[in-house]
Amino acid sequence: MTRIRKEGNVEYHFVPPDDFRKFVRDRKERKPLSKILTAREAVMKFVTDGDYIVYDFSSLTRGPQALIREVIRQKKKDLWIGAEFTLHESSLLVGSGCASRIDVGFLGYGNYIGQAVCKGRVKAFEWTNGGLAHRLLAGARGVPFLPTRDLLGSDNLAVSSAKIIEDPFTGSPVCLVPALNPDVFFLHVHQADIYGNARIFGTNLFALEAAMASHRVIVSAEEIVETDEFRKDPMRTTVPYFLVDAVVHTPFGAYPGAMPARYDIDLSHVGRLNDIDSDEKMQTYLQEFIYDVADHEEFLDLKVGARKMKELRFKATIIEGYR
Amino acid sequence: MTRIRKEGNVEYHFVPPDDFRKFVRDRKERKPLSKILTAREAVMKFVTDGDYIVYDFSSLTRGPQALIREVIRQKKKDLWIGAEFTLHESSLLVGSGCASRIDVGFLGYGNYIGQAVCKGRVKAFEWTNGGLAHRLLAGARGVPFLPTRDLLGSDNLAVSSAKIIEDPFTGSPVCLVPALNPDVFFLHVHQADIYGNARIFGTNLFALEAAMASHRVIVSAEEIVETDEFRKDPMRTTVPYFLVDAVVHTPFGAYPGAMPARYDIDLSHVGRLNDIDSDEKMQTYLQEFIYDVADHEEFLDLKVGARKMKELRFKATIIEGYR
Amino acid sequence: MPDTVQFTDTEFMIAQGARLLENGKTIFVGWGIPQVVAMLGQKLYVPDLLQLFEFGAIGPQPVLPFVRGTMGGPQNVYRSVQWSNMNWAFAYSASGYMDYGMLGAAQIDPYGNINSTFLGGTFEHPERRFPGSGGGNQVASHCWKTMIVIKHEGRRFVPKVDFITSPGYLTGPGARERAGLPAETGPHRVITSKALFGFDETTKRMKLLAVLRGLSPEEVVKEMAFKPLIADTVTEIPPPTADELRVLREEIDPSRIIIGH
Amino acid sequence: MPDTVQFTDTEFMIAQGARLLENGKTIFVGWGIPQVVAMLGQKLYVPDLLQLFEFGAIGPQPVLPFVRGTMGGPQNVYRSVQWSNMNWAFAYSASGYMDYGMLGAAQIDPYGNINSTFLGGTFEHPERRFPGSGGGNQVASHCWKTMIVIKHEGRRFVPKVDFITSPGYLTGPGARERAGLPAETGPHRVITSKALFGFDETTKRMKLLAVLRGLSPEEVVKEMAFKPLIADTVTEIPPPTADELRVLREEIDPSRIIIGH
Repeated sequence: MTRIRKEGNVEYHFVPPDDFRKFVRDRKERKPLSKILTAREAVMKFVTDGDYIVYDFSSLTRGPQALIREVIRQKKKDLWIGAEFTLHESSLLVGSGCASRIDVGFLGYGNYIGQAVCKGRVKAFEWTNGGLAHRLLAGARGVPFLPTRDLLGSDNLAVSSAKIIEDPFTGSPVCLVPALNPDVFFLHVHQADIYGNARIFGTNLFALEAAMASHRVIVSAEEIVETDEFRKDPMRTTVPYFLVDAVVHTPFGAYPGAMPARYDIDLSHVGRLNDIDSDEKMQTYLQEFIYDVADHEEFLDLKVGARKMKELRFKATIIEGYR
Repeated sequence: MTRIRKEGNVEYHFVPPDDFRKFVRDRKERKPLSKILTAREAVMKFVTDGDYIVYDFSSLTRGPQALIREVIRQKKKDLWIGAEFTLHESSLLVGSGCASRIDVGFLGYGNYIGQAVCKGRVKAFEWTNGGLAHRLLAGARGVPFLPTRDLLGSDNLAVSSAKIIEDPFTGSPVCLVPALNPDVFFLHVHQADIYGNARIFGTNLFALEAAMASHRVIVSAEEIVETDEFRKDPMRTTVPYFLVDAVVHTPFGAYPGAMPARYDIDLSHVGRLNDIDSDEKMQTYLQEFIYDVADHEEFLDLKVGARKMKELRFKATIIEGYR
Repeated sequence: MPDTVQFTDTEFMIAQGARLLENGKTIFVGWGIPQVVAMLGQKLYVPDLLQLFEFGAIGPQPVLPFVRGTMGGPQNVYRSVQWSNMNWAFAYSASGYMDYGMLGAAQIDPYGNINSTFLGGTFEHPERRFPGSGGGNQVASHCWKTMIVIKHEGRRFVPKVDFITSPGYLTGPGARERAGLPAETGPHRVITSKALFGFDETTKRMKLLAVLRGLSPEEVVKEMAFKPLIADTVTEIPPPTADELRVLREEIDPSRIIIGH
Repeated sequence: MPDTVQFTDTEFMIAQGARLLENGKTIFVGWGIPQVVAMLGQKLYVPDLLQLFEFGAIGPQPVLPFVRGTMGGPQNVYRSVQWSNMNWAFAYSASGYMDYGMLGAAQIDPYGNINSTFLGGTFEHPERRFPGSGGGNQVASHCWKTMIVIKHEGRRFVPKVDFITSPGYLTGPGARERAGLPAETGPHRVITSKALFGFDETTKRMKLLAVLRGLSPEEVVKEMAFKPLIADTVTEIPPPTADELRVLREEIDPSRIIIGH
């Protein structure tokens, strides 16, 4: 056995590379078939109680907020969140009773989520943002771990399951983080085609890594475009179609966050989220904005409205770089 | 010590991550200063006898051929080549007496280079294309190694210095390849600014990895453009300026290879390269096309000519995707 | 009569290979003949084959005719669904997304181990030296099913290769897994200029499955330096069809750089 | 008289931080106050500072005013030299390209170890829970010199942090290297609302370097739960200048979301 100098010893989500490979072989479609589904269908079909989920970017910028609301609407249970760069998502998923474990990352923003940890509502593990990014890269590269020169010396190690070994090339301690192969990855993009080719304009956290590393990938897209758009400019493709399981056409899918070059953040709605500091306020919010509406379209009609959407579009004046 | 199940035991180029980091701290410029140099100046300043060099893409497509000819013209000695996806470069660098070691990759194309190995003119090590790509990624990520699930079971292991350990997460054997931090990286691009921001249109081998992992980066560019061009479309930036040490304005710098969307391959000149199967023919070629001309511009005037360049430009009609 | 049509060894290998491709699957394509196999297949049989190249072209629809030396050039990477780089290309294969890999070889043994590094002498002082792995080692390690295209010359089929560049079943059943290679992967078909081989489920040794129409199993096997297993029923492979030859000669390789004369 | 100008603790921390930035260097910028420090610095003192954010913005020139909540949004990543992702962002820092890192903290100890995870109780049952590392652990591990911005409140300066989220000098000289962290890195400055600290070369313990004009070293130190070293000459830090306050209040944060009232 490889000698391990130090290791964390808590639960961690790990799928041996060979098991993930077999899933990919047997259950991921390579044929260019239409994967257009509604959010309801996609979440029903591909999100199961107990799943480990990740999502790209935050509730304030290009986050898959409509998909997350759909998960809450369907009252999924016992989810484990890979909360890299998370803001309000973790509060909502924990407050709604959907999530019971969080790999931190960044635990979340607002007054609710820290209290939820203190109250033991949700169990936290400390991988750090970089650690989760490395873990997803390992998952995408089909290797069981990646070495890093961080986590070392900190207390995160004991509450994650990273390990420290001696690097056989230099003899120095190096940290190994295990691959992460989530059950589901949610990605909200500017454009997708019906097969799942998808592109983001702007930066991303781990879009391609997580799409390759995840068992199921649900893409929600502001626009559905011809496949030709991808083939004409293949450098712009963030995720190719054969990684994707469902494509959900979701205008304003990042609301209340911003979709760069499409619409701005709705600070008043974000204020509502920030104000949630009790279970009562949480339940009020969930009822009003999630349970009381049938789907994202009804949400837009009843809770946002055309005037507000027009106003948010009006403010998204920076388009340089986003096309 | 980490238990090693099996390891190669030949020379390999390795710079401990801390040493590379110190070089980056002390000797890489972060200020946006003009780095415009001639090829002669850049190679004189940044390529030293004994250096380990890598380059992106091949002698037939977007290779830094003008820079490689300049290395040969300056009669650098004892170079060690990281020959990932190499075609004629290795023949020329070995035939000219510049290179004495090759990390293979792909040894090269044409009749000359295999004979050179048989004659003991150059020493080969077998890392495979993927192994070299992984090594550069490790070098870029500041870690001493990366794990892979290849090289395993093959004979490359004994003639590289990869190691096999037991993965501490699964117990299975996994291959570790050491980081590669070359001395010099040559990259030929479509566009650069004077500070070194550089972009390629099309695919690449390891452009960003190698730029981050290398001590010195020499970019040759078909066009020099305003920095604004990069800031207006930051997703298109292949390599940011602070990784780059020299920018050489080099129209037709990939000749006789093609520069996608700019000019086509010169198959007649490539035929000359393919025909080299003896030292005599090699010396004749080197004399005629490299030693006999003062620089790349004289090469274009005397050995290529405006008519040929016009013809090659004429043939480069596929521009979709390359802008 | 179509059988009287002349064709080259290479044309036959390419046509055979093209027929074996599976529509709606992914394939990691090696340099040279495998490229042409994929082109012919995509043109005639498997429009939804997704080709992947090690230099980062994912799903191209190459422009015909094929021009030698443009691996990575605009014709070769035309209309890809994604342009990327080598580390990502091998990530796709390492994490299991590549159903097939297709490679050439200088030498092969009964377990499908491939040598493309050297012949004769020692590694340090070989008699003949080839380009080495390129990305072949990764393709043969990661892809679910590796197909090898090789000329049917006796000296290429040896009991033990001089050097394992790209792993087949190594020393037999379970050896890949013991070495740490991804489970349930390995050589799947060997496509030669005279025959088609598979690998026995139990012994993992090469097995003759089919021969070019007009040849007997004995003729095919006699020149090989090891004796392959022989399938209970050895089937017949039709020679290249008129369609295959027309596409190869007129559309893909009119200057006959690859297919020969 | 400028000294009679009113300013908030946060304004002073930001102004102090901005003055400490080095032109023509690179900085890995954490969330919140560090973003504003970098903006103010770039505007007034260090036009050629290269900012890098963990979500993949390399070298942005943020649009003013600063809008809360747009980390990663178009204003924040405006006119970057490169848009990338988190793994690449941390590759830049891991391989040594980031001269400085700048982070906030909930709690800090004499060796500059940072806690941003929890206070009181145990990890499983904390009394107060914070967001945790984010990318702070990587920034503090990889960057050459880490600067920490923290309010000068006694309870934040403790002999031992409840949890080391991001490593300082750990237990003292040599401890980072023994842990395997990159050599010659570590905390460089601690910027508070009353003072500026460095770290002693030999002992790696926090050392008071300067205090806000009008305060004495004793006043600054008395409320801290550990006694820092005191420099032989403790210098004076001028309060925010009119220019700094104008840019902060009029250009960067007119709604005073960060700088407060």
